[in-house]
Amino acid sequence: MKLLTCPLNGQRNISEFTYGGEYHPMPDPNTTDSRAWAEHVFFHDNAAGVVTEWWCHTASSFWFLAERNTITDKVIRTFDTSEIFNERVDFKVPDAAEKQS
Amino acid sequence: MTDYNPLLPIAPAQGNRRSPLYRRHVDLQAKFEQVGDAVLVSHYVKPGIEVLLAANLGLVDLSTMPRTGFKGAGAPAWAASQRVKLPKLPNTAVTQKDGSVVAKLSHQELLIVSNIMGSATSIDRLNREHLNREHSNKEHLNREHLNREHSNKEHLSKQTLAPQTYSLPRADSHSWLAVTGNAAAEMFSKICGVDLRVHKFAHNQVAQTSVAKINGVILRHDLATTPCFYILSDITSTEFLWDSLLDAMEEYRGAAVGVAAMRSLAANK
Amino acid sequence: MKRLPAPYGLLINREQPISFSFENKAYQGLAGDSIASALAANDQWLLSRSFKYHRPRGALTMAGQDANTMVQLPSNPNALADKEPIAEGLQVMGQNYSGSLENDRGSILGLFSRFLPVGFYYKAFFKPRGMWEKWVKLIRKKAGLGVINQQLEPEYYDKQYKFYDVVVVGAGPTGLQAALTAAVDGCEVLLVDENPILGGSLNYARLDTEGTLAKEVRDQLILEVNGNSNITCMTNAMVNAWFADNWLPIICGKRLYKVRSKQTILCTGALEQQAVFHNNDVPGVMMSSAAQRLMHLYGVAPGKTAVVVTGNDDGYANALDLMDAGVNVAAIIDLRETPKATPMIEAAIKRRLKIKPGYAVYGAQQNGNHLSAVEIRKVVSQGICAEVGETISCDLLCMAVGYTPTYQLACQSGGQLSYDDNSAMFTLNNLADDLQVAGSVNSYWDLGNCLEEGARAATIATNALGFTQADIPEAMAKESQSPNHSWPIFAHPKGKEFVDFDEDLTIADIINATKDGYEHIQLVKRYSTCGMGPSQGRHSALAAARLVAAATNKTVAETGVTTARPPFAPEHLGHSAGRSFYPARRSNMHYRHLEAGAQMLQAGAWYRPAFYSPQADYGPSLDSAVCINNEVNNVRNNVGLVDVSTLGGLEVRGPDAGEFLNRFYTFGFVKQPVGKARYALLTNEAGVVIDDGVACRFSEEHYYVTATTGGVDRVYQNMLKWNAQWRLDVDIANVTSAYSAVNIAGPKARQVLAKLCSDIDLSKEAFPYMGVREGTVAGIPARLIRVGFVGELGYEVHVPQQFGEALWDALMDAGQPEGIKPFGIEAQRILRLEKGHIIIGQDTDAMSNPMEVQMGWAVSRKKPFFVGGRTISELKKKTPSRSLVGFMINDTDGPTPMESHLVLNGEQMAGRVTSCNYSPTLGKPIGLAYVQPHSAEAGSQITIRANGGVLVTAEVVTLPFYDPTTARQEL
Amino acid sequence: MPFGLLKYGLNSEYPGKHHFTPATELKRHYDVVIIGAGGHGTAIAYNLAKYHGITNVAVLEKSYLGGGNTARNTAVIRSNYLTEEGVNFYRESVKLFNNLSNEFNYNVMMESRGQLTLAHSDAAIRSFRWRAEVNQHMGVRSELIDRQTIAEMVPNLNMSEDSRYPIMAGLWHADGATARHDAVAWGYAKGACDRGVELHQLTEVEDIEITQGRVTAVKTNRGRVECGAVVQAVAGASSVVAKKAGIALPIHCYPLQAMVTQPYKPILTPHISSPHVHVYVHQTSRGEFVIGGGSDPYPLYHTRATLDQRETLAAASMELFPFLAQARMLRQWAGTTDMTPDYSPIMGLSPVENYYLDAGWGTWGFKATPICGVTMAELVATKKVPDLIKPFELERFYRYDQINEAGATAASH
Repeated sequence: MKLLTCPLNGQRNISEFTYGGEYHPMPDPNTTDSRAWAEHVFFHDNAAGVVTEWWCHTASSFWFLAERNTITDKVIRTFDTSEIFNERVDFKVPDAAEKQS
Repeated sequence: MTDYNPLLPIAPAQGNRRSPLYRRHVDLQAKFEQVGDAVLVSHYVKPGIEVLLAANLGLVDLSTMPRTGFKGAGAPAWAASQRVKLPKLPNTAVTQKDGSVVAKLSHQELLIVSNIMGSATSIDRLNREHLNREHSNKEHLNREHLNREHSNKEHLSKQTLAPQTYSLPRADSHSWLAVTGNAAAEMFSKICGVDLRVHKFAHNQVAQTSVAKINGVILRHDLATTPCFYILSDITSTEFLWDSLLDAMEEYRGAAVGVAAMRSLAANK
Repeated sequence: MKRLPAPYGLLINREQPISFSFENKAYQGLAGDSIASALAANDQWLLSRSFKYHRPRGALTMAGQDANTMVQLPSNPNALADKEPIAEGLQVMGQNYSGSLENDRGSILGLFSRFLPVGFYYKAFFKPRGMWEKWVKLIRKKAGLGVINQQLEPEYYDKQYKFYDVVVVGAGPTGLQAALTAAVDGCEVLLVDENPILGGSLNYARLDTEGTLAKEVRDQLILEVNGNSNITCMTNAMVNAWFADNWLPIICGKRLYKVRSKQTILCTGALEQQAVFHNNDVPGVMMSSAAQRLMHLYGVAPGKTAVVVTGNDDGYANALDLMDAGVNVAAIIDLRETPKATPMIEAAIKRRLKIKPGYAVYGAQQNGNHLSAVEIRKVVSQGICAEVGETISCDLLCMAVGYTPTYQLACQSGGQLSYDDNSAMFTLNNLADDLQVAGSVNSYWDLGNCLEEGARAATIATNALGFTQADIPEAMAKESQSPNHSWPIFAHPKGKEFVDFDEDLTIADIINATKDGYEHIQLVKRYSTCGMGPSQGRHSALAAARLVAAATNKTVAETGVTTARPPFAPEHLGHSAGRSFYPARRSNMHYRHLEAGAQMLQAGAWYRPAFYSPQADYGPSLDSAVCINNEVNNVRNNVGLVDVSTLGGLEVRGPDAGEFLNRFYTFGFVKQPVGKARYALLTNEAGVVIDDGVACRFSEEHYYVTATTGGVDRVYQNMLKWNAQWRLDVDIANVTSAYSAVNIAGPKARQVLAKLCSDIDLSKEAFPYMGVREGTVAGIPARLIRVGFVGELGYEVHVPQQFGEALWDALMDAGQPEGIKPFGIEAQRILRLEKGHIIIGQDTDAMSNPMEVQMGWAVSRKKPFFVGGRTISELKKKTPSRSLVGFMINDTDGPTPMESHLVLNGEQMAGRVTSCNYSPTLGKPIGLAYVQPHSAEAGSQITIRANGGVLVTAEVVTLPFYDPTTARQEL
Repeated sequence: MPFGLLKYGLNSEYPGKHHFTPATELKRHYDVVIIGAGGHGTAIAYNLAKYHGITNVAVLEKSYLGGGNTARNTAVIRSNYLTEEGVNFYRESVKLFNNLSNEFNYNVMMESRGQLTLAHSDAAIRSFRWRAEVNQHMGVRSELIDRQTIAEMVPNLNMSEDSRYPIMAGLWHADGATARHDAVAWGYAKGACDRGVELHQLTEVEDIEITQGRVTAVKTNRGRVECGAVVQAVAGASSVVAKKAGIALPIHCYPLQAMVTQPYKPILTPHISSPHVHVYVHQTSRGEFVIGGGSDPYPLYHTRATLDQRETLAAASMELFPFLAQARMLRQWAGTTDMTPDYSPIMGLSPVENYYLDAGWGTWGFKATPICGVTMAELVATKKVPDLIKPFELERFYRYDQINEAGATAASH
């Protein structure tokens, strides 16, 4: 069984973790056009090669990110989410959104 | 609105607070005893041999004993301000003066369990301290809230007592079992994927992992020279875990024992 | 029972005879015997019948590497007779024959073999149309080997994790040396071998002309290994696969060990290969190593008169061993025209052994079911023999024509097996990290080389682990002499030269597969089933590759040798299954439900009361429908109590708590007043409804949010994942298990609660509908939520988990005068239906959006963002395709539709029923259904097809069915 | 002894003749290039040649004929799906399967032994009744059956009330079947090659040339080939190939594992499946038990086997048939599934002109092979999307329309 290194709990069998999907930045929900939004919601890069993805250590509910090669299943590295998400995210009300709803 | 702290144990006289394993113990003709505010199994039918059993492989239910948890950005600092000795690294623990054990589950989360004598006072103290803090904070905020509703402005300044510390109802969310004895690590290797052998998993080391397919926190906390592992896991699955452990223990002639046996082991230095 | 004198028979205990039976005939063997060795000692060589032609088969490898020895044991079909130990009273039977093992009527099929060409199934049996279904019935009768005992109660299988610095697989000379070197350098080493004793080939092979060296080396190495406390030895243990990151499943007894090694060294040795010639499968024809094992491990003489066919020195060593054991060696047939003179050959000459260089065994003859003679002929060119030859009588033919490496584990680690046509040697490349091969698996045969290889591999491992910083010696030079003969394959006009014993495949079958156009080695394998049998091509892959290469004018290297998937050896499913772990969650009131006669149902891992059947204990239980209706009526008229402890509970606390809920749920929460609850609907990014609950605001910065029993864990994980991105100042905790909860509902709920709750003003004014309070109930700290899921005055009471039973008792006790009764999930389903509340997962499906299920009101329009919000606004632009509505059936004579019955619009499917029950309160069937938008207005008639195709007309009505003015729940 | 076999016994020379195109050079131009010689690719070629007279066709396969998921699936054929679109589509496929051997003059060993899916919960019963109702309405043989009927149908099934998740009911699908998966691809390939289609194995498409939004050629490891149209039928690598044509797909590739035991005397007739314990079991006419279940927990293009899955499958199959403890597992393998958000395939037009998609085959590709051959060939030949596959077009995701088969695919394959 694969080993995965949780930034908090260290190296564990991969069965202790929950896969959380590909990491890709969310486009601005209030300005993105309909097709681009559909791609954000439904489509996947599904790359054959190194991808960045979400993982959660189930027992401690700790989320982190991993770089993994989807051809060899080799994990290049795992790291804390703060490396990418380092500040508070806020959404503002655009006129567009008002009209839509 | 009055506040009650769900973490304060009810006096055993009321007989309210019962371990999920209460019926299992009664079936095993357990002799109960009062330890501090908790009622728990002193021993089962053969008190004489329980120390020997426990030294080899014993299973003890400590679910009625005090334990608590705090998390949030402010938790470590607050606990320190309450004269709590903090572990440096996550997944390690420190034994306090009063015998209670403080484990760090993450940089912002603490798990605190009492000692088996039940003489640890700090848990009760911390719960009350935190309750008061939460209370005054709440009162203050509710006043603000009302003001805001009147003046119907969205963003009034909030002077909360930041950074935050939040309590966790560990005494109710998690059951607390102890596996004692020299065969403990070997037994665990049948139902847990983490290497808990004594030379690999130190006293006061913590592992958040899965045991018999349910999630739990394993804390090694020896009884003098006898290895001992606490398991804190989902309280609603306690009977399942208890049965799974006994099944895995059978091969090593392990058995359920009372807290008395633990104390004797803790005593012989 | 004849045995050779000690030291022959390493494994047997001559003092301990054991009786068993084979084919209902009594036999005696010795402790340590395998079934096959014990039978051989009794001169019983026939063990099984082959898969297709039912040919007689006997021991081939004596090492559990072939399917020839498959026998039927009670509750253990397809057992390998050369691996399974005998036991007192063990009853062994043959398999796959009609009549008797000696005279199998099925063997008649052999006569038709020429009518059963490769892939014959594809070529016939299907004309005229429909014929196949008839044929397949016959074929199924003939199918399979052993018989499964369907009454079997599985034995106690379990598992255990182990952790080592170095795991060495195979305890032959190389493995022993590797383990020693690693252990001396301080590693925790596990040395595993599938055999009962350490030593591997040292236990049976002849390495020198005197035949003493192997024993000396073995005794020395084993002495040191046993003396080293860093080494753990596991014998009778099979490393049955290699999985990512050196995760090794080891089967030993009834236990599966799951071993994590930091460094793995494979010293798995090599598998001897058969020569391919006419009747090469007759009992009495075996690998030279099999004969060696019989003599040295079991003290059994493999025959009286032997012929050895060889292409290497091992054949000569084998012949010398046979002579020493008193077996008459009639001749050594050496495929090589001019074998290079080696000490072993010179020794054979000195012993006056008859040697026939440049000869081949052209065919075997049998007397009854055993070998009686071989015909040998001069080899004129590759695979071609002279027209005439001579016949030598013998009852034993030993084959020593070469080996393939035991590559399986290495290849599972990603290694590639390649073959060099010139040297007839194999190599293994692209091995996984932290994995090495050493010894004959890596094509080293000389003992000295193997020992050095083992030490070298160990040093590489100890360096990698940081135990040493030694210089790694150069890899050994490849040996000049390969023991592999390049073409031990001789076609015969009568065929029956078996390439694959498991599947009864001959030379012609392989070649004809290529003639049919299946030229790629994988296609040959799949088309002919070569290598698909129980021994997974261990002895057929090389021969098949050689034949395909020749038939397609390629080299073996280009053709490639097929390698096997895990496991290495067929393994009982019981081993992989082990103990079954299905966690069970029980509410703190669980036993109170059982005592009250509850019928429990499963909700994920939870047990929940479906309904209570009070009479359950004495006399026949009431009909469930009656029980459920009584429970419903009692809630409507008096007061009922339901355990809702399984409901999810999440604490959301902190300055941004409201903001967080605003983003996560569809509704608005920032302005939710303290002391109030608000409905919380959850959609995913695709705008699909996935969960719901209520958010109770206990203070400015504290919400207690409920979630569905099945959904809460996923909801909690999603909350954390989103906030890992938003970084809001909020803390989220899953406290589901920390609270026991009940819903006390009914017109008399307040009356009952008031008796136990002195510190909360329960009056309508002070504690209105959708209010939340904290206080005590029966002295137990409690959170009270006034919700109306069942449509009556009701309070959810949440208390610390361990007080659940006490709370239940207190309320049941206090409510006695008011006639309080427990009610279960079934009654709750009806009550909520009467009230028109949907259940996520029952009334919604994987596509339901809020608009479809009339939840538009719960979707805030003023928020800049919430999960699923953007997609919902896209969905709003589309013309809706369906709508969830309430319906009522006024004609109560017809059948009551069931959940999932279809709504029809003429012949067209127009929707489906998601909930439907007879409503005791309204006295008619009511339900929820998806219908086409045009029939969604109240008053529309819809047609539902109920059981038996009966069409039922229903009227669409406005929800709720019951108490539209909500007077009762706001009482 | 069937007559069909006599010639093999009576001729002294083996009367075999090549079923497929012997290796030749690639031509400079083909009217149609089909990427992938699995069941789908060869079926499309076969239909183009036989029913549309289009024979200047090359089927390019990077490895060997039928070596991808065609070789790795567990050969289950069924049509008890949930949506109108799905049932229509698979129902037609099953019809075609029933006549395939005779259509080919090559036995694909179709065996209709039925499929029984087990319900262990109320929710499962609801969703099974839904499927049964929809199926019956559309002429597919599905019915909800009770415990007693199940016990009579499969006497050795563990019906114990005390098991952790007792069996409560079942969905019986009489049309459920299996076939020799390899033979399906071989039969199509043989029929296509007989009609002039070229099959090129060990020929990998490395790039796809597009000029003014129209596909014009493909570059392979054996040279460049111009083409009028391209069909990609490479389930398990759909995203990777489509990317070469600049097309993004809503697909995630997950390994799907299965295992097979040694042969035993037949004791199990229908195909048994339990979405709740995530396993399905059937016994082949060789006597082997084929055991499969859910996909791996995370995406991967590697087809390695894992111990976790083996443990899960073994434990689950023993929940249903405890005596399987004594059966020996012989082989464990994996395929790569194209999982789509709605568990339905992606077929038809693509953003690139004359570039056609046959993708998103998740765990339902084998059973759709014949109908894909018919419909995709019609599309390529007429440039009109057949009604049967219109619902499955890629564009549906841009319209936020989905055809949700989630409920009908779990561990039923």
